Amino acid sequence: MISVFRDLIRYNIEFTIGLVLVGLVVAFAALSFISPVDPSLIYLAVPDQPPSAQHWFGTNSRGQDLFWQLSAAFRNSLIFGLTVAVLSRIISITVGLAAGYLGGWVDRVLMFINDIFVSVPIFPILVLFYFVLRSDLDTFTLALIMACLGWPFDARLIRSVARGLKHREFTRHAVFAGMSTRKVLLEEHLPYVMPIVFATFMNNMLWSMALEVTLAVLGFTNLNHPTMGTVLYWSNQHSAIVVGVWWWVVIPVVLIVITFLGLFLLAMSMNEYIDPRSRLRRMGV
Amino acid sequence: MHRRSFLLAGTAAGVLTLAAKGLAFAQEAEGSAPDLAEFPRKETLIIHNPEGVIRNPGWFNNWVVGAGNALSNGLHQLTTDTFWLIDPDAGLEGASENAIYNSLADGLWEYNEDFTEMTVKLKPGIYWSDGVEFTADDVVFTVEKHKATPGLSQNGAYNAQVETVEAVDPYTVHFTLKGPNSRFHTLFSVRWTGAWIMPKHVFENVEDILSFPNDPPVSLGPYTLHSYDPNGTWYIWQRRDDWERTALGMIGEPKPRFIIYRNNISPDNRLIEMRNGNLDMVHDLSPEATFSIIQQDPQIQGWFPGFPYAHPDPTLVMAIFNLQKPLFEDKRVRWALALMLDARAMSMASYRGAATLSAISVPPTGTHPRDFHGPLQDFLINYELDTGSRTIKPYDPDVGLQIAEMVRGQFPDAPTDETAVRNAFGYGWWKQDLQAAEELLTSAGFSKQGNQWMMPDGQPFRFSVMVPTDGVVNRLGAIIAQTWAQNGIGAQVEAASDTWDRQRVGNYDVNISWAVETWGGHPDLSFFLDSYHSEYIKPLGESQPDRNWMRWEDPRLDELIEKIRASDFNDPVGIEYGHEFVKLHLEEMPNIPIMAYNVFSVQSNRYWTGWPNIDRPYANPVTNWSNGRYIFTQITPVEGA
Amino acid sequence: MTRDILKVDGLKAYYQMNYFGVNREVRAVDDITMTVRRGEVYGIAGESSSGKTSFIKVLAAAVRPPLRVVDGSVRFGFSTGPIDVVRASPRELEAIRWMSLSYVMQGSMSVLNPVRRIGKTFRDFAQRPLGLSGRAFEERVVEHLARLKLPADVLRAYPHELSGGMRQRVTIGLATVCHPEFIIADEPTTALDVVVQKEVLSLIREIQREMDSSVVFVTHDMSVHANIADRVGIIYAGRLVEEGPTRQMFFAPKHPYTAHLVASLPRIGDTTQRPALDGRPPNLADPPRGCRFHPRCPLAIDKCREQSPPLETVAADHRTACWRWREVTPLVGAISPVGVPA
Amino acid sequence: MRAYLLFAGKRFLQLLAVIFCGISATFLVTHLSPIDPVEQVLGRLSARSNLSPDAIAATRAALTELYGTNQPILQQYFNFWARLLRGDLGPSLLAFPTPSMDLVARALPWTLGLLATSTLFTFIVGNLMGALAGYRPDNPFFRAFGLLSIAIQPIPYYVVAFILLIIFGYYLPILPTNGGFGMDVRPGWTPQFIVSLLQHAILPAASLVLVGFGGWFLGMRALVSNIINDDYVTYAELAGVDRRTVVGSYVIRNAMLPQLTALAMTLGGVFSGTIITEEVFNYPGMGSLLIDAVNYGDYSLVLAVATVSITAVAGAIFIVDLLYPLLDPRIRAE
Repeated sequence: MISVFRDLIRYNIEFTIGLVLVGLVVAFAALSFISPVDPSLIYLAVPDQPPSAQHWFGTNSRGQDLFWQLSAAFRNSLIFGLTVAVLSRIISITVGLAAGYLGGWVDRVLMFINDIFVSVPIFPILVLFYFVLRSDLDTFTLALIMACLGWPFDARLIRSVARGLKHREFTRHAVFAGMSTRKVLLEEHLPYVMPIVFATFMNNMLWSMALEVTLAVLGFTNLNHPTMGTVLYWSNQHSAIVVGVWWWVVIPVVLIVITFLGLFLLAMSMNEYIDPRSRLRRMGV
Repeated sequence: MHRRSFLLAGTAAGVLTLAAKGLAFAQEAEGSAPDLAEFPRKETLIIHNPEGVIRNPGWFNNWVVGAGNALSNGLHQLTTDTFWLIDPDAGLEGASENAIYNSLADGLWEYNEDFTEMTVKLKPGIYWSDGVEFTADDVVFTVEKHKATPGLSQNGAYNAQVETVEAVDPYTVHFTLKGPNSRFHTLFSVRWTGAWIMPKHVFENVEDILSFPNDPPVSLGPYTLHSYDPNGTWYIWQRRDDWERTALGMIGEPKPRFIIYRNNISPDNRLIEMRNGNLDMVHDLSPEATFSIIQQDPQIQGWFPGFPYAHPDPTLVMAIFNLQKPLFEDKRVRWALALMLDARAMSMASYRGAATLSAISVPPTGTHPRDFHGPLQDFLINYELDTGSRTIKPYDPDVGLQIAEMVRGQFPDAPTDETAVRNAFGYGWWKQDLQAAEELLTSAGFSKQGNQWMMPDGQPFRFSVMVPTDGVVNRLGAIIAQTWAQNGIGAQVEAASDTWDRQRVGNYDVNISWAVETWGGHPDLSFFLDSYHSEYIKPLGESQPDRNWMRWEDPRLDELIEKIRASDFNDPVGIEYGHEFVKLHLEEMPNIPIMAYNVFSVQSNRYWTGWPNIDRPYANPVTNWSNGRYIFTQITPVEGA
Repeated sequence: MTRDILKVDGLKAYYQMNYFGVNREVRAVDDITMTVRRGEVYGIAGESSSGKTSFIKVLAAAVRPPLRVVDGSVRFGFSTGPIDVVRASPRELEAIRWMSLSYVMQGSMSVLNPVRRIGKTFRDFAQRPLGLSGRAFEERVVEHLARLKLPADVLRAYPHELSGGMRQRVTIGLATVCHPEFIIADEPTTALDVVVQKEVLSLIREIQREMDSSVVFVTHDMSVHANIADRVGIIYAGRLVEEGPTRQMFFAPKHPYTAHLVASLPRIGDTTQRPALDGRPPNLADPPRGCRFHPRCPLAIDKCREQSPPLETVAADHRTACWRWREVTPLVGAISPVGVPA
Repeated sequence: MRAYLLFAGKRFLQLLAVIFCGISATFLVTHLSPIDPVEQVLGRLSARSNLSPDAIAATRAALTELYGTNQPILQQYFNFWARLLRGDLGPSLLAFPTPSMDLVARALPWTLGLLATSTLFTFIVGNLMGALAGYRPDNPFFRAFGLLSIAIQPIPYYVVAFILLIIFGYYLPILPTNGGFGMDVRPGWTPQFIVSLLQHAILPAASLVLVGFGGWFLGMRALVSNIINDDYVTYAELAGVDRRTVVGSYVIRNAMLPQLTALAMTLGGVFSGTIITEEVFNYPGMGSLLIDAVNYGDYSLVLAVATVSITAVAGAIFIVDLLYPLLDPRIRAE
């Protein structure tokens, strides 16, 4: 995996750019840990101040310093994305490897379920959960729900790889050597699917964070929990653009675009890496 | 290749035909939409209806409960009518008395001495838009049809209150009630939806009223339906040629020949559309939006000529304690929480200073300052509170003036004249007095560990503050919770989209909402007070009828309510009872009254002028629930516009 | 009209890659000069990545970046007129493709469009050059397939519905249906089992005789050359190291590398252990100075390390590029290791 | 052919399973909801008039009877299926007594129109351009295009739509940002109406296209840049096979296959994107309908929207799945 990253950084400019962008955002979000202000408090600063030396990103109509507000918001969003990604990875890797390796009826059943999940439009379902849970739909519950919806594509992908691996020499050896299925999957196959897992991880974060933004802007999440989405929600509530508090919309949007672009580049270049032909084309020979 | 594109084309065709079918559907939905050229601006008034998309635009039968969301698309303002209307503001000089208009009725209600019968005289010469005369038979039909049909809006009301109703003669209706009820007439006194009278000659032939769309509606008002959007985003109404033959017409000529109600306009778009001259009346904007549009366009006005612009609605925003939770059973605790709050912070946070504060449980709006806030000012100034270790005078009569000073920097047009300030910013509120609060809590057996207050049972004093997901009330709740939290109370703000349901079943600790709503123009408090009677109180989990959300129970309160019930609506003693109520409330502090629900409704003088405002408060400018219909008789087109 | 149909002169074709500053140049074909005569089958042998595939790519005018021809010429003397495919315009190439110059590509499995019926593929490939329409074309193809012992209904089949052998015959059919003057066959028999191999080889031979076309036949498998080629050229590290009539190449190789290739052929009744050629072919990005074979050559001397040997004629039709070709003797049947420097 | 029918049959069973599970789950979830439609309606009624408490009590009794919300849930579930099979999902509560299905039927064409046109457009154009870009990797125009789509593609639907809304709604108000057609035209196949219809569709469609396009473009470009190195393509080119045939029947034809699968797999997401976009631009489709239904606690409408969405998406995927074997003989053979 490490060597993979080295190659990518050496030969793949997109990956490098992605790394830089994501790095920037992560660093920015990390600042929130040393934030001098509690992002949940309002009217601590003079409202509607444009960006200045004192308030780098200005202040919003709720009297919050946007720099620290956004820093916290992005931390929360990233954490959210990570949570969903990790949880759904667990599902998709288990399902993918199991289906691919065991094959037979296990595979058929799993993939059948998989197809059901694939063909369900997720946004209405999420709205539905909100409709029922309302205020009980806190961030973690949401993450959990999304994790349960966000695994099928990647499970399918991992399965196809696992299938390939199944017929490789080392698998047979491992099996003859009397390795348990679990062992085979974890110790022999996992390393091979790691790059895919990484790529899908990024994609999954893109997906879940995008949905979070949407739900939040519609007011369907915990609004007192600063995230990319809730920041935009409040700026809409205060009609920020029309009253000329443009920085309250423009800055978050720019940051959001940076985040998503970065993640996407990472995922994309990793995908390319996984496909050997395009990799070779890049590295020559 | 070609096979694929063929297949895709196939699907495309399929879908498009589907879409076409849908449009055909929309078409069938009778959309003879207007060509705006037909509507010269100086004859056309364009009003913003705060609703979203109206999902059953072709539904005009507003007697069915929950019938569609077309509640303020002009239908009830322009085509329906009932006996009286009580104005939330002062009402028109001459046309109304005590803000009471006789609309279909020719005079006030006449009760017998024990309030078990009510007689109503009707104005002769009122005609439905299809030329049929309006008579007592329509009233009798309406009441009886409602009693017989569950699912009609007043079915419950009539069944609960009306024994019999008969038409003494074409212009006289006589009600026999099931019990004494001195406020029965209020059922026919409009707030938003009143007991509208049905056109007998139309509805008597209808098989199932609950599924009868009533399109186009036969109108009892001066306007009839011209056309509407099959997708439910606008309605156009046209003045009747015989508008004089309607109750409103008898009060004055409605000037606009056409009135367009437009809904589903996002807050941002409202501002843009009004600036572009495509809206004359906007129901509400965010405070920020109001400030910026008034800056950008001198023709646009609010209720006050300068800051704070917004119109104080006759609803009183308050922190409602859930009195059935042990957390708040001790009134000293409730008072302590009140004294911890900082009126200035609340005003700034919620309304950027544009709030009209009220320390008492009567909204500082309409004619109430005249009847309550003014007269009670001295009482409040001298009001004494025993903190357990000393007595203090918690009231600060000048907080309004202080806020006016604070905002004058940003808004030079804020008033300076004292009475003007009091009317705009309120007559005063409680001083933030943390020390007194601590004393009260301590005397209530609370103790402070570090910066956290502990209840007598040793548990930390924690609760959630429920607020809606947006708007000024949300902002207010946020700052309230924050202030309490900063003073050692474990208060957590909780933005919920279903606050209304949850306050109904008592699923909250503290709820920022309003448990007080009044006529606004009339001193009678029965509007909300009658429902405070203990006979209606339900246990937590069960649905509490409006509006005693805190489930406040007190024998003195019941006594007072019964006295009010026994007195006539217009009996001046009502004001005294009102004062009694205010004092009782202060003693108990079952909820913390904070400010009027100020609505930033603005009007443009670009094409029409003569809007109501603080100097000429003849009507409430909000476009949905108020009696805005009288505005149409007062405005005039702007020359040369 | 001369007896040579193809003259390759000082041909240099390099892979030139530039990836974010990383510049690399792989000399896949480095100064090759040779000729192919009318009606002959010229075999090209060499280990994988010796550059032989790149070489014939150039011959087939299939040069695609990053491969570039940096120098030299590849002149065909077709009946329709001479042409240098290195410099010819795309239009000129169009004109000769398939009509005069056709190509049997490596790997029959993958050269056929998996989602296209064989018949359509034939139409795509041959209709234009043959200039025949519908019916006539149909007959022509069917008749040609018959010659390849293929039933007419393969035309309605998809590649995956055919066996490996059939598919290979189809590709050969594709390459030969227009009776081209010159056929380039790249490993047409690899990955076929021996029986099918034989079939295919004789098939190519047959067709070549019937149509009196010339064939350049590439394979690393010397035994195949033994069966089919008139002359054989050996490519090592991008260079033609030896070329000559098949018999001579087998029985009197004049280049140690050839000797080894030949030696590596199994022979019935022969049980002697042969010294395997140790080392790997040089990295063409920076080939060794002097003779490119010297690192692996048992006969290598200092001279070999300094100067690269030219191709010199050692017998009629027989050229080799080795300073010590006289010392080279067939390894076959050798008892004692030979060529130990005195 | 038999193989194909078998395949189709299997897929169809899957379709039914998806629909059944999806809808049942939806039903369960909605009915676990604490929201009582009667209270919803009462709330709206009493909030807007001064009904006396006993009047409210009487009304509640009447409505509970009317809405049949007092039945046991299993009972309601069976009734629900019974009604569903008759295409009736009960009266909407936010537009009582209009049947929920009428509302959905009114909204669906808008969504489908938007969804279908934008998806087809992005899919066809995106793939075509992607193919050309992959076929001509050095063409500067396509390179620029690649970068552009890389930059836009990852941005969430909502944000893209939101950006468009701000630009064209406020800074550069040249396009309608609200509703399905102008209020000054009458619906019908008149030119003015169609023009207005298209104008109002531009921004919603644009936001969908902007986001959707990149995926197809990049995916196709990658696929093609691999496929052009496949032997059968090189070979065809060597044989001087006509360019258009090579690009069409050899390159794109083969690259289409994975893309078609991708289409099937992304339809659900695209649908979500569509309803999000509708919400942003107040487009009179399923999206805004769903949001309203949620905000009004109108669960029969929520149920109707969800049901139709699930069925529609599953159906679309089913159709795409059926197309696949027609394009790939290898599947057909199996």
